[in-house]
Amino acid sequence: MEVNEKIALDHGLKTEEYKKICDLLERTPNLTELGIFSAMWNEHCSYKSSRLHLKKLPTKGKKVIQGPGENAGVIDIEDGDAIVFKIESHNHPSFIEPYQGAATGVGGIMRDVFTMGARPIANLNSIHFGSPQHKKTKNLLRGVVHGIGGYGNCMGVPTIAGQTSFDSSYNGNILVNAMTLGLVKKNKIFYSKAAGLNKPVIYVGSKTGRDGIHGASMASASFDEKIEEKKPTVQVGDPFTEKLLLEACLELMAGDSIIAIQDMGAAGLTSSSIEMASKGNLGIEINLNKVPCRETKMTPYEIMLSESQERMLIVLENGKEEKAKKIFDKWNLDFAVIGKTTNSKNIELFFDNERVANIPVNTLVENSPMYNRKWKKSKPPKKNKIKKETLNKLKIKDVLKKVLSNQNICSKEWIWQQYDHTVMGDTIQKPGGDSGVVRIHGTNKAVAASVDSSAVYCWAHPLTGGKQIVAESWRNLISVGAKPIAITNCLNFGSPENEDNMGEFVECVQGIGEASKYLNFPVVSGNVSFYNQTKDVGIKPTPSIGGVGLIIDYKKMVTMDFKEKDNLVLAIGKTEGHIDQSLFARSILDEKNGPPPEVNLFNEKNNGETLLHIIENDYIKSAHDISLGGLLTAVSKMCIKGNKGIKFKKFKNFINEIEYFFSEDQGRYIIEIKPEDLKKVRNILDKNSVHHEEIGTIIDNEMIINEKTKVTIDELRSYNTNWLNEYMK
Amino acid sequence: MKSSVITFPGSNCDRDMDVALKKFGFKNEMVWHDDNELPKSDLVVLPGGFSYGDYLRCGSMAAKSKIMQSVINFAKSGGLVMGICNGFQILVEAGLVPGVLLRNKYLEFICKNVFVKINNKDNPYFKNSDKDVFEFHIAHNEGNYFCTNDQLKEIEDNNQVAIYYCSNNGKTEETFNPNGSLNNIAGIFNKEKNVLGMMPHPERMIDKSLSGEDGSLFFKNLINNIK
Amino acid sequence: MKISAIITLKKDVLDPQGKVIHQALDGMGFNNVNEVRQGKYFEIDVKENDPKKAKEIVEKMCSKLLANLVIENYKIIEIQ
Amino acid sequence: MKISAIITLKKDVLDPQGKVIHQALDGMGFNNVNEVRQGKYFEIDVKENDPKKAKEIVEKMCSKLLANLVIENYKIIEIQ
Ligand SMILES: Nc1ncnc2c1ncn2[C@@H]1O[C@H](COP(=O)(O)OP(=O)(O)O)[C@@H](O)[C@H]1O
Ligand SMILES: [Mg+2]
Repeated sequence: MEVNEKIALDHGLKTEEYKKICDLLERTPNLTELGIFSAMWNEHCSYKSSRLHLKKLPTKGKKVIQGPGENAGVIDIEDGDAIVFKIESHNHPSFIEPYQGAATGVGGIMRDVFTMGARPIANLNSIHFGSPQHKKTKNLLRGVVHGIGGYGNCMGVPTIAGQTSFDSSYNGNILVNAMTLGLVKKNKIFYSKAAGLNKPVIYVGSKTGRDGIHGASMASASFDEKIEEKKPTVQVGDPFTEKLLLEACLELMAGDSIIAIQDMGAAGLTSSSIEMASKGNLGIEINLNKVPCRETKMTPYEIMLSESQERMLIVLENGKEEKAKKIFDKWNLDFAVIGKTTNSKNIELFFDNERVANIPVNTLVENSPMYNRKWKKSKPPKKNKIKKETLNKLKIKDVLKKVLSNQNICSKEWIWQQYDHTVMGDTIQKPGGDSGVVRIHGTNKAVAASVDSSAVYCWAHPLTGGKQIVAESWRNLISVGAKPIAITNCLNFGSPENEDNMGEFVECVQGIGEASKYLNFPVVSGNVSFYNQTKDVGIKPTPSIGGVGLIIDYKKMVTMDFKEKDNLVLAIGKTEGHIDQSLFARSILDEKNGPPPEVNLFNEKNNGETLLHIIENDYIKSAHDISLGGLLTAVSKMCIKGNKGIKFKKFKNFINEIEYFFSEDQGRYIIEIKPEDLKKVRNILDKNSVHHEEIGTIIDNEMIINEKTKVTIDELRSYNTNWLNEYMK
Repeated sequence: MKSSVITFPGSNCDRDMDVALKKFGFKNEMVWHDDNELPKSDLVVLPGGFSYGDYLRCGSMAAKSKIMQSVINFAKSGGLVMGICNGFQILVEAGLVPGVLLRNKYLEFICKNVFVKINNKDNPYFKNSDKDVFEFHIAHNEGNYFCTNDQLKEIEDNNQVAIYYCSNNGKTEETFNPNGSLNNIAGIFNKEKNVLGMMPHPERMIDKSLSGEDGSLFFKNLINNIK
Repeated sequence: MKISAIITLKKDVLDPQGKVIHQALDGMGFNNVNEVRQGKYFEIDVKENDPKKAKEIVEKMCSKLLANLVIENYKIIEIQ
Repeated sequence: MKISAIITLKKDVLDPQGKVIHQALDGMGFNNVNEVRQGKYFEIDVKENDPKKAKEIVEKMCSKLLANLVIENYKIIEIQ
């Protein structure tokens, strides 16, 4: 087939982009070459709309071993150990086929981690669905949860934390973001940079089929009426093969045969081979007849663009082929020498003794398009004037019941009980807490991880929203006693070609950057997912932040369940009564306007670091950060988990009771301490100028809010746990 | 005491079991499914996981692997063989214990703590156990024990039920049945009681920082009984 | 009356189960196999005695629930 | 040649999947169902052109691996 502009447009390229390809090649590309360009230059692989802005993120730090640019980020956790981690989206495939879409998302992110030599030790996920009333929501939720569990459970990697939300803006475009942490020795990290001439290029794993051809382009195109036609591009995950691939790769990695290794993710063989060549400033030659294929008569085009899962590309040291093959044979996996590194600096493909493609690697990578898209700055919304009378009319108990049973606050046990969260025998904090925590096998250390997002805040004011999620991630780590180290981010937005959506992106990224810089919480990896929209309407901007922290002595880990009667409960950080954009305002007053709560980075840092210091001194019996749903929600969850009650003190604040209990001011935590430690704890807080107040005392089985209002813990629990169970029946 | 843990392709609790056995004094060896010979052992363990991806039927393909012939011979000669979770499914498929394990009643994977009541202490696994009710951890998709009426009668006549799902104080009622198992059965023996298959994972409960410590009691008791 | 439905994966869709079963059969000495594909089978007893109508009902069930048309095909194969 | 095998649960064996599917169908408004039973379906391509021999091979596969005869029955249903 002759390539022309129309075919280029059908491949999702723009007219100028097609011209640029012809100019760079000084000829018209053939179809295989065009396919390669379209895969490499689409949004998903080239980051053409986001690169300019991502550059501004802080990516360096004392603990950062590898920042963005590799398969995953790597941080130092001392004693020669390192954690490899990253988050990635699989939104569009999951909407089309929730089980397989979510499963292959989990499979993909695990490969990104073990391709660097790390054994995955924990999975997390951030999943967002449309309104519970929407007719598709229930099946999508069930399918996604089964898919995540189906893959992760089979791999034997515990899923230790996650996040789930419902919002009608996801009705036609759900979000599925998967995150994995892996453990590696600092001196045994593997990278994707090829080196040396005439080194064998090896294909291992599953065979190549016609899966997801154009999947990467699908991820870069928004949903429209024609979605049905895109169905056949869905891939089926094979977690069993991935488990074998993991073991085989780690076995090979234990030796010294590998020069470079790279998983085949989006754009399969194309992006993996080109990335390795590009990083090594080399050429690569592949004989496509050698690629193990599942179907007969696959064309070079199909082989190069297939997104079959569970495959890896390796550049080996010469003479190590036999040894490597033995390992893959043992694990019953395909192994083929398909090419070699060259000094041509081109990617050259051969098929049936003919050269079917010849492209300079730099044209695909360095010369890929980069856009400075138009974007609109958002205006800070005006504060709402909520009348005191409106608030005074409400009964606290009624509000509490509604808030605790709200779909975005209620217990997600129905979900995480379907994830194996205890396999590997090191999970010391299960899902349901502020962060999941796993021990580093055989040591006293543990790592904590959490994944967060707040689309509502980001939608109301992207800059503040961006800062807020980073701050929330930081708080979630501190609440379990972990020192925050670094984050990964998955940026889910609408179309970058829409100025409003692009504005949301730019400002969220700016917010994320400011907060992570201030908190010394650098970004080490991530992923951008644009075109999350139905027709012209984008989703609410939803950056997900995955934070990772270290606990030096796992025995000092903190949990959120109230521990002991007569202990004192303190609130750290000031409650100002910011109600706009709170869950209370949105779901009970049905008030959707106004600014999100302000994020004061000085307070965040100071409050968090001071709390960490108090934890290190063993004064904290339980802790929990205050987030969605405000102070009373936070305390309720601590009561439910600990099966203990609380008697609140009369509070001295000048604000209304409802504002006090349900506002979402940032930088706050609830802590439990022993009465005899009060003085010492206060001293530390005062010395660091951390605002705090004593809010109550732990009692047995009921929550006494004021003279008139009491709730039993069983009631609290039923408010909180019933919604999702009932909904999924 | 010597133990062997078999690794099948897709096993994923093999390391956890190795750690647990060693912690309580076993000299453990890992054995590859494709080997022909078992090393000399006092206990052979088929660990949990997803052998062969749980494809076809859980445990069906692992039951046909090379090493299983030696395991079967070992069991037939009275050797102790314990299958946990997927290991239980393999035992069933290999015909070493009666019955089958079907999909959980609500078709959902379940990962949580449960209580189990020991039904029979006249065997090396539970002899001398101080407790009658253990808090154990389960994590499975196919733990719904089923057998025919005739088989059930035989199992009961021979006192082959090892543990039942129950409440924290030992009530074996349907409410405490997590997966739809026949009569709340969570684990069974072969006739001779040297082979035990059970769904719960004691190896995930060997440290108070984990889901609990009743697994420690189980292993301590086990090694003392074998000595 | 009882109607059967067979659901199979579309041609180019990976069948991980079939693949592994193929390998297992091979290991057991059945080396004369080109390919194994696994599907699902349903036997549905519907309150309807007209074969044509019964088949129509089952067909609807297939397209609405039993089969995932993104990756699967179905056929109504037999009436007993 | 291609041989198909259908594996079904024996009559008195509990079928949790069939039961849940029955409930789901009911919830979708298919209230004319007496029972749903789920089984497995295999399409096996064997290197054997004699239908009788091919069927025999598949029958052996069923009895040795594909079916668990304690709870399942199989039948070789068709030759294409
Ligand atoms: N939002 C982001 N912030 C920081 N780094 C990012 C972001 N998005 C992508 N990156 C980095 O860009 C690189 C390429 O990402 P990606 O294409 O998602 O990787 P892969 O090819 O492994 O799927 C990775 O190193 C990733 O960490
Ligand atoms: Mg990658």
